[in-house]
Amino acid sequence: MKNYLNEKTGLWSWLSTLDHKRIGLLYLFSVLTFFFIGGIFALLLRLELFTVGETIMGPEAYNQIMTLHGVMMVFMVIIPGVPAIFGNFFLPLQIGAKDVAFPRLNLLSWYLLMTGALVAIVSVVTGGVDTGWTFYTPYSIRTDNGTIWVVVGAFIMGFSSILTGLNFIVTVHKLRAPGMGFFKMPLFVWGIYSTAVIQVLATPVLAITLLLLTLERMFGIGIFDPKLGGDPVLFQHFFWFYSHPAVYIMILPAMGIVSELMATFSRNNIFGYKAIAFSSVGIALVSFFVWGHHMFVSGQSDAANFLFSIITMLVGVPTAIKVFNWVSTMYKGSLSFETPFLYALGFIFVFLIGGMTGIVLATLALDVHVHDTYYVVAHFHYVMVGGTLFPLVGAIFYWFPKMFGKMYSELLGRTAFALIFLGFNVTFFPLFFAGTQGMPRRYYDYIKPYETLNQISTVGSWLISAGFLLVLIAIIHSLLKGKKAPDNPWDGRTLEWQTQSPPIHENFEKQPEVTRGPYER
Amino acid sequence: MFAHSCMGANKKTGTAMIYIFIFLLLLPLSAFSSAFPSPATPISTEVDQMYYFIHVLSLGCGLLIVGAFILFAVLYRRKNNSQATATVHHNAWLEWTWSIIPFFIFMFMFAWGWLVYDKMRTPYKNALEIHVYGQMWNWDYVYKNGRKTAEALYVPVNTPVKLIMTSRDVIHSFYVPAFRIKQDVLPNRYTALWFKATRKGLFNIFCTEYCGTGHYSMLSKVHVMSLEDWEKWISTDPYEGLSMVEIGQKVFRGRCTACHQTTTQKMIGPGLAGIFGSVRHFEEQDSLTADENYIRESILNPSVRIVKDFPDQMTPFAGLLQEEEMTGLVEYIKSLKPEK
Amino acid sequence: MNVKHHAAHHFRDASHEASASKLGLWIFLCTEILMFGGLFVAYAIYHNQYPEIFLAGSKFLDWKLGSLNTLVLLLSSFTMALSIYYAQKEKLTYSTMCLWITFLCGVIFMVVKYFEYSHKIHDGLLPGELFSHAGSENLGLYFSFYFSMTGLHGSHVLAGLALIFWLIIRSHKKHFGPGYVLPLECVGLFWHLVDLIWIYLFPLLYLVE
Amino acid sequence: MSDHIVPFKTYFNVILVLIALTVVTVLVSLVDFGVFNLIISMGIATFKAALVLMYFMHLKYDDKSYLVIFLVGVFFLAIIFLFSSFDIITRVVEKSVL
Repeated sequence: MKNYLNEKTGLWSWLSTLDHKRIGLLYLFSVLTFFFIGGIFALLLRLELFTVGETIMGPEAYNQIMTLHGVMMVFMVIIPGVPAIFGNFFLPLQIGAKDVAFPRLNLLSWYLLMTGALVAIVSVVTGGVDTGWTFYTPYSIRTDNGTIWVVVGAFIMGFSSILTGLNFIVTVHKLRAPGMGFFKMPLFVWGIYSTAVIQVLATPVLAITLLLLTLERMFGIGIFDPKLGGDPVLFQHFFWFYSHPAVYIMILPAMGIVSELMATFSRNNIFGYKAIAFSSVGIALVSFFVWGHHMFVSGQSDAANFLFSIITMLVGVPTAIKVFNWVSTMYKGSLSFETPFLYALGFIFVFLIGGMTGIVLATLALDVHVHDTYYVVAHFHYVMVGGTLFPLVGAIFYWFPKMFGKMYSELLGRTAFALIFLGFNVTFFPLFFAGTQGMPRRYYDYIKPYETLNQISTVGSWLISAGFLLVLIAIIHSLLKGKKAPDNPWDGRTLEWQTQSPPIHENFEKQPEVTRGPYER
Repeated sequence: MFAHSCMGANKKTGTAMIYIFIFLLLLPLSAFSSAFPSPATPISTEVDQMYYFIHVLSLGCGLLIVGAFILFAVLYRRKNNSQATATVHHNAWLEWTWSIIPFFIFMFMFAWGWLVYDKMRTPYKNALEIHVYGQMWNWDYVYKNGRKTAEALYVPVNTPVKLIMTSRDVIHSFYVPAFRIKQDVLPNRYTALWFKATRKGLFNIFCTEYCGTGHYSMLSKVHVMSLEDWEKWISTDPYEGLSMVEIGQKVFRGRCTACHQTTTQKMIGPGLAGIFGSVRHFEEQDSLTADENYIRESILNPSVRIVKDFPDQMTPFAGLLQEEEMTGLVEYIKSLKPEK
Repeated sequence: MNVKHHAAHHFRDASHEASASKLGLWIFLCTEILMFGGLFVAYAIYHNQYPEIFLAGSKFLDWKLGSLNTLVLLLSSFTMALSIYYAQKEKLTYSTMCLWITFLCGVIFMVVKYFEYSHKIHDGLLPGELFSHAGSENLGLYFSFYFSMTGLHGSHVLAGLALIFWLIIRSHKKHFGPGYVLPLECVGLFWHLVDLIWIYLFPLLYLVE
Repeated sequence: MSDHIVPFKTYFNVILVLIALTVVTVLVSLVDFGVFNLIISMGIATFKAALVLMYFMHLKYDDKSYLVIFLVGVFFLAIIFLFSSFDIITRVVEKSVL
């Protein structure tokens, strides 16, 4: 049976494809590879922190691995992550289009990501980089190692994100199926659309900041270097103007996936469709006004702290609305606990803890105590690993039948989830207490009182990596030996379930007509 | 139909999931009490009260929401394939309530946070002003009467203190967990911190802004003592009646332990035992035996000669050490012998 | 003769493709504005903090060359717009000629920039710590802004020239006509934006009071 | 859209006005109005930019959403500038006491 996978074969057909579905799989392959490399770095870090004093490596090696873990996970895994893999694959399918608006631009975005990643990885052999993924000046100007490679790498990867965002905005505006108004679009498309708006508006400022940092390192232009009159806090303003909206680039598409999973596995129309749609856009817009909460103790004025703290509290409200609506979707539903749904429930539990600790960090007096401690590390892993990776893995299992035409094994899927969920909480929950006790982050070594908490956390990191390994095994197992998947295994209501799995190159035999809401039964 | 065949597995996994969630809910309760270093300033107790409030409130709301979805998970398990599902999918009243309530909770938290923060940031009148200098990987302190110290920040109890801080190279951050205060220390600029210690004792100082290889070892202590002891300490010459080697040891313990050990074991910098008289090999220059001038020069201006396979990371101490301290250090390093 | 352009397979027709491409291009222009804007914001902040450095620095700039460059770029914008006008009127030779004039103006702009840069490098008016001009205290900060802003702008002018040259080739092959001017419009929009940025750069850098 | 043809005369008038305004900008800069200099030169530059946008870039004749996209970009620039300079202006400058 002809479909987009067996239509053309050979490496060149993949490397020069213009089909949004194949580009989605190219991203899936590269993002998962970067994820596992980043994960190994995380394991090394946790291993080093197992005991006081030197365990397996020296301070320079630890700082470089800490930076690489940060750079790879942020710029190569979670920012491209859900928008590039599932946005590329399922945005056209869910709005009934044949392809994204600019297919060539789409392929260019993938090559930009890979070039940027390659350039960033070259830094390992040219002296390594140990500035942390935030590149704060003047330290990032002072060290004479490979930092410039990572900065240029991130600069290139930024354009991959801009072009993907641009592509998706035009696709949503111009290529929707006839009859699909804005309020008949699935919530995943709303999530991808509001993420694209952030990608387009925030990433250029990162581009100029990293360009200035490169010029700073090459010619010492002194815009961010205090020795020449520059202001390092201004670098932080520019950096966080991008990096806070960037965390919403990471979470909004994942929230879109959770809306899909909730609706499909509760066999229920989503509760409060408009509320969820408007909160996605609301979060996207308010996220541009809150970056200062990363700089409460960085020498920012108290008046600016007042302003940023109050606006950050506003961002919490739409997030809370979404969680309440998801839980209400389960009310009077008919719930079946396949693996994707477990990831959605796991997301809600973990994101609740992440969200509430976020409120703690937005409160001025509390942030002074826990800023740059392990409380923050635990917080952002709860909202990034829990908030983005759980739905990403959930989406891999949810859309696996549609993408590859094969079913995964439910047993492997569920055990992998249990391992990941347990391992995640055992790894990161103790770190909240290390943080409130005052253990600073990015520390190669710590004083005795923090030892037991770190040991529990390291044991947890072995559990969670076993879980993610099991996910990989589940994927490979079902790619090879999976049973033939029906076109609509979960009785989903959105358009992608109405075409064959895996879909043909043109996605739909005939252009679908949209007459009802995305999740109406 | 595929969905039907996995019906059996549904019940077992549904209940298994519930046990996992409940276990994880008990996790926070168990380790709640030992959450904070015991408070040592009036502000700390206020900050702790706020912590307990927000964490208990979050736990309450968390239990409500997680409880709700566990309840739904149990009640609305899929029993058969044609189960009727909800007809109501929108309730404006409900949407408003769960927008307004979080809004007010968050605004309340913001207001409370701002009030305590404002109290934290308003300067005490006639506070004892002390200068704090951060440099790559140690802190040192200068008092108004010119008294310099590096091994600890000596502070009288129950007296307001104002720290005026600046950095000699990159951004550091002065953090005393017991006082719940933190402030970045920026080059070319002064930032300030205020506290009034109400308990005597030694409290850790950490650097919390990443500043390079020795970021983790940039530790120091706040030594809170009674007013009389402090007055006696501030007026006495720190090195009175000490031999040259003892002076050197005092200076070493204040400034050099971040990177150097007194054994032969390498840390960030080389171990200093048995250095004096040994032959040192350098990246560029030809090697020489370590004598007093070499030790003096590599303390005052280390980047002149870099020992093979060591990074050029040591910050110069030129202008920071008095003559007495300098000679003391040299004597102390000469006295370090490798353990047999 | 109305040249037939077939729209890509996933668009309904040529006008659907045109509106999608223009929407995409305007979003790209918005990102360009945000990127240049970052530099303008940094300029504004440092101008307020160190007005004397910026005043002294701008004295070294030759405002006559600056205004010549502004006129050259305005003219190139004019001829770019005309090339679309003539293509729509099906006067294809005029359209190609206008493209050549736009290209030439762009080259003149870059040549003037080359002279300005070599003059400054020769005088030691370099950015940041490289500043080594005798007889004046460190104006490195001003020249960091001068070189980064005009450098980034110059790189965009070069990119514009390459695109215009590609248009000239296609114009010679008679690809454009009343029914199809999309590439002309898209490159035109980009070129006008480059001119727009110079309109702001000129007073900010050259005519500082 | 490509069907709307802007008459040659309009283009010609626009380029004349632009050149005239450039000359005015240069002349204004020679006279010292103090702080007004910046406001005047930015005002003229914005007017010239508006001319290029409206006529050369066809914003006057095209779909208004393009104008909205352009203004959103400028709006977020203003946000960076306002919030960052608000922080810089309201900073309390500490002094050394030694």
